Amino acid sequence: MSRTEIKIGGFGGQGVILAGLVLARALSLYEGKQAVFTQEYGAEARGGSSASGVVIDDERVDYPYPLNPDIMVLMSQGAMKTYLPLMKDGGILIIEKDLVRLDKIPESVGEFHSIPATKLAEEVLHNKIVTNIIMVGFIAKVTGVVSKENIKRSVLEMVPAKVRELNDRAFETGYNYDEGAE
Amino acid sequence: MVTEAEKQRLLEREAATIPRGDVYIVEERCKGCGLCIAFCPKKVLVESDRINEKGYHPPELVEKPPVDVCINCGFCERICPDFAIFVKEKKVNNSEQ
Amino acid sequence: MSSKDIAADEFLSGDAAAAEGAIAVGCRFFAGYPITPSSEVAERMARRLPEVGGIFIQMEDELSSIAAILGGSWAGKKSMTATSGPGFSLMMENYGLGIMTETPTVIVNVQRGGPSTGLPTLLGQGEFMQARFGTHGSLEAIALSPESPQECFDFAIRAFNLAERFRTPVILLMDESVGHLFEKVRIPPQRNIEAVSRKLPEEVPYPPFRADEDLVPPMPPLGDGHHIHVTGLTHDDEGRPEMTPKMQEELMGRLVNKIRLYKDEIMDIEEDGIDDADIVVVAYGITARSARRAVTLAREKGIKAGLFRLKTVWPFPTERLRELAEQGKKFVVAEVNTGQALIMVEQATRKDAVFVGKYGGEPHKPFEILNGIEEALHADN
Amino acid sequence: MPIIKADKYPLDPYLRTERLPHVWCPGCGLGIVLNAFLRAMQKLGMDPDKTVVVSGIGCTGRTAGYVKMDSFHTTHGRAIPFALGIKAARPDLNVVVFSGDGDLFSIGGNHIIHAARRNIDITVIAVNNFIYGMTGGQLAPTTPETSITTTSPYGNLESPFNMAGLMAIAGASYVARWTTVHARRLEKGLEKALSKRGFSFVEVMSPCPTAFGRRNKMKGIIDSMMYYQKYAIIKDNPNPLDGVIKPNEKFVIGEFMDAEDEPTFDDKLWELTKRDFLETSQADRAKWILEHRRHLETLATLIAGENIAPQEGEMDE
Repeated sequence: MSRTEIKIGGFGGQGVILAGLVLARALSLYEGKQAVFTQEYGAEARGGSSASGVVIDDERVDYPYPLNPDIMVLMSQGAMKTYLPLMKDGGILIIEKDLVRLDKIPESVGEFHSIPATKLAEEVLHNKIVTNIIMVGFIAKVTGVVSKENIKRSVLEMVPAKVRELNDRAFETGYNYDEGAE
Repeated sequence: MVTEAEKQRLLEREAATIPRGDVYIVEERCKGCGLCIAFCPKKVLVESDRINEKGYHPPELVEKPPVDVCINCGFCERICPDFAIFVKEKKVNNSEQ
Repeated sequence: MSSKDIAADEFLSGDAAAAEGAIAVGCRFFAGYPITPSSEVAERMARRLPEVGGIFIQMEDELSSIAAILGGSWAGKKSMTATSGPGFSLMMENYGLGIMTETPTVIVNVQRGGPSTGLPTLLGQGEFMQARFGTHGSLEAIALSPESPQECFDFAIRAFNLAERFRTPVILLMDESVGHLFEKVRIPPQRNIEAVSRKLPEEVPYPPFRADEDLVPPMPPLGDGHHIHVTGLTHDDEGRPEMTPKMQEELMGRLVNKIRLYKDEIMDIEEDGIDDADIVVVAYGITARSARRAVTLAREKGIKAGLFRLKTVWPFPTERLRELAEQGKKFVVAEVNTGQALIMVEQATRKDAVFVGKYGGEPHKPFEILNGIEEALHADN
Repeated sequence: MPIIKADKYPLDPYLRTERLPHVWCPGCGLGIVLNAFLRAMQKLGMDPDKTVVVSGIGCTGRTAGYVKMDSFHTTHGRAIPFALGIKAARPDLNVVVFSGDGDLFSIGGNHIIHAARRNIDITVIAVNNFIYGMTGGQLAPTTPETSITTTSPYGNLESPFNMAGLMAIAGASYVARWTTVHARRLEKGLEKALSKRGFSFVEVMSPCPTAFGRRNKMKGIIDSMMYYQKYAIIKDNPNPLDGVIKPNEKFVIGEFMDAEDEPTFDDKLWELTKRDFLETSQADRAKWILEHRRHLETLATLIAGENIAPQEGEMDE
């Protein structure tokens, strides 16, 4: 695999930082890749814009920030406006179905996926905090950028013991989400 | 109750053991501030006419009678800012007084 | 077998990696004051130091943080503080005390945009010159500039080793981007970590500033009857203040030369594709990663460009750059400030360089440096 | 009976005698304070090899240069954090900070209140001479209102710090104020401060005939010293709030705080490095931390002025 870039954008509190971190960590520690995780955030601790970037390569990653993401994950309307224009032609676009309004999928998008991660977190898992892990499961499934086993290992190692089971279920919810069902 | 005789004996013993001191000085350290002279409770020190190598007048003992003597109270060595003056106890008995 | 006996891979930020490197080399005393973007160093130390028998103190400000680590170092502990721009400015006076009193210690500065409060959460590289000339008076500085969490770990170790070897404060000059990005860090088994410790005197009492032939004095420990006197005043080898031009010459001469004479041992430069290069890109820290990409892009376009990366920014590789200039190479300097390494490069090469600067906030996009390379290619000099 | 010439002084073993006479002016109280400190050390049998003296900058800051111990003459205002670093790293050493009012309470003001708050086990000897002496007699944070200094030529407009009160309130375990005239009590006070566990603070009011006295109606050395004899009132357990000093008015000296011994900041730092402490529950750690700071209770009784009279109930069997 040559250089691959992933961008996850949303607002503070959605957990986009942790989502990027678990992904990059899995790639780096368990998949034998070179992976860099970077983050962007506003001054506000909650509610401001927030984004994480993952750059993957077989060799040493030089420039560590996504320039033209191959995989774009958008979890807010603000992030959509900021980041969508940066996407690489033919890339994979993933959106939070209820939070991102997209009149028309740009023609340059190679593959499109959507998931109501927030609603699933609230209705299936009764805890909004795992929205990001649902998204991580979904990203793993639809992009195949990381194996299920390795990304799950990364998630479960990164969350506190007492919420491990919840995160496990959240991950499975995202991983097994059937886009066609709705 | 303490008898008069006992009282007398005690007073005599006390007189016999009033401490007496010898006064020493590391003269080149003296800056002639005069604190030892001013604060000596028995006023046994005066400024001398001599000057040390820094040009200060170190203290000397009062010589002219009637004068009190050093009682080794050690206040001069505590009030001296220059680690110059100090006292050492001298043992005396009544007959020497 | 304990985890210390085998190499371990961890996915760490540059800040966390710097803390782990310090712990690995034996740092057991940290005093600091929170400031973005260096706070993660302190946070990591706060959690980790007690686990390894070390002391962490959050001080009331940066003035006291550096004073405390100087005290900690004299008390025999390998000591460190970490800060960012404004805090680094506040530390400058006692950085000078550390130089003057030959106190081994490590100061981490995770640079952000400035001056003043500037861009607390965003990148800057504005302390290149401050790391060298920030405190008053004459001195030689040692400053290391990592480009990745792995290097934050490795350079923290090296910073301590240089500090202990030369009895001087060493600056680990990071930047926000390197401090905040996460990458795999290979932590070697403890036995593979080279840890240098200060020379100790063999006699008691030993004068605290009486140097050996290498110009570095053994450092007497406290509490052993050395009765050392340590002062920021110009002093003789016993530490006695002696404020004369003659003593100043003697003392400064030794303090400066103990670094200058070992410049080659200290300097660490990465030269990538320099030999056949027409254009040499000089960069450090995060900017070097943009520059590396730019050099690759230039090579793809048939331009012979190479990367000259300052892993140690101080001492500065003046002689080597002059040699490259004499071979006819042209220079591009990229950094996130208004031209600081630029001054040193132009002075070394005795010619104008193409400057690709940014005022701060974000690292260079590779194409920005590529443009600089193309500009240099077409320049006359 | 002549005065006997000597070439040695009883405290010489504690002094770098080759550096004497010291730089301080004739009649300066600093030598008296140093003398009292060394006597207190001697009395307590403190090992000079295990004692570290740290000073800042200024006249008092030169003290470190005269003691035959491990000694540090640091930067202006930073003696306290430097000393804190030493004590935290080497709790087995006695660490004494010897510095002036300007160094400790102006440029270093932030550090001393935090050191007191943390209750680090160091002793601070703060010499208060009302003035910046070494730089030529400028206004200090302790200069009494109306005093003439080179930077308050029309009389000081500012109120000075009540240093002793401030320290007691900030968290010091032991606080006393004496003057150079009260040399014996000073010596005793220093003995107590040096043997106290926790942050101990002794303010010593000391004359600066050269830079302060001369401009403020103290004609000479003796006058400058007599000021303290004339105006000082010794009180038992004074209220720390009563430590305010006004020009040419009576002021209080004595022990403003003498809290019970308890684990100090450095004790706590080292406790934290013990595996069993780290592995205990957060609730147990919290309990331990809280058990070991009763300073506020002592302070409350002092401020209420009830510390001398027995509390109700204590009288009963």
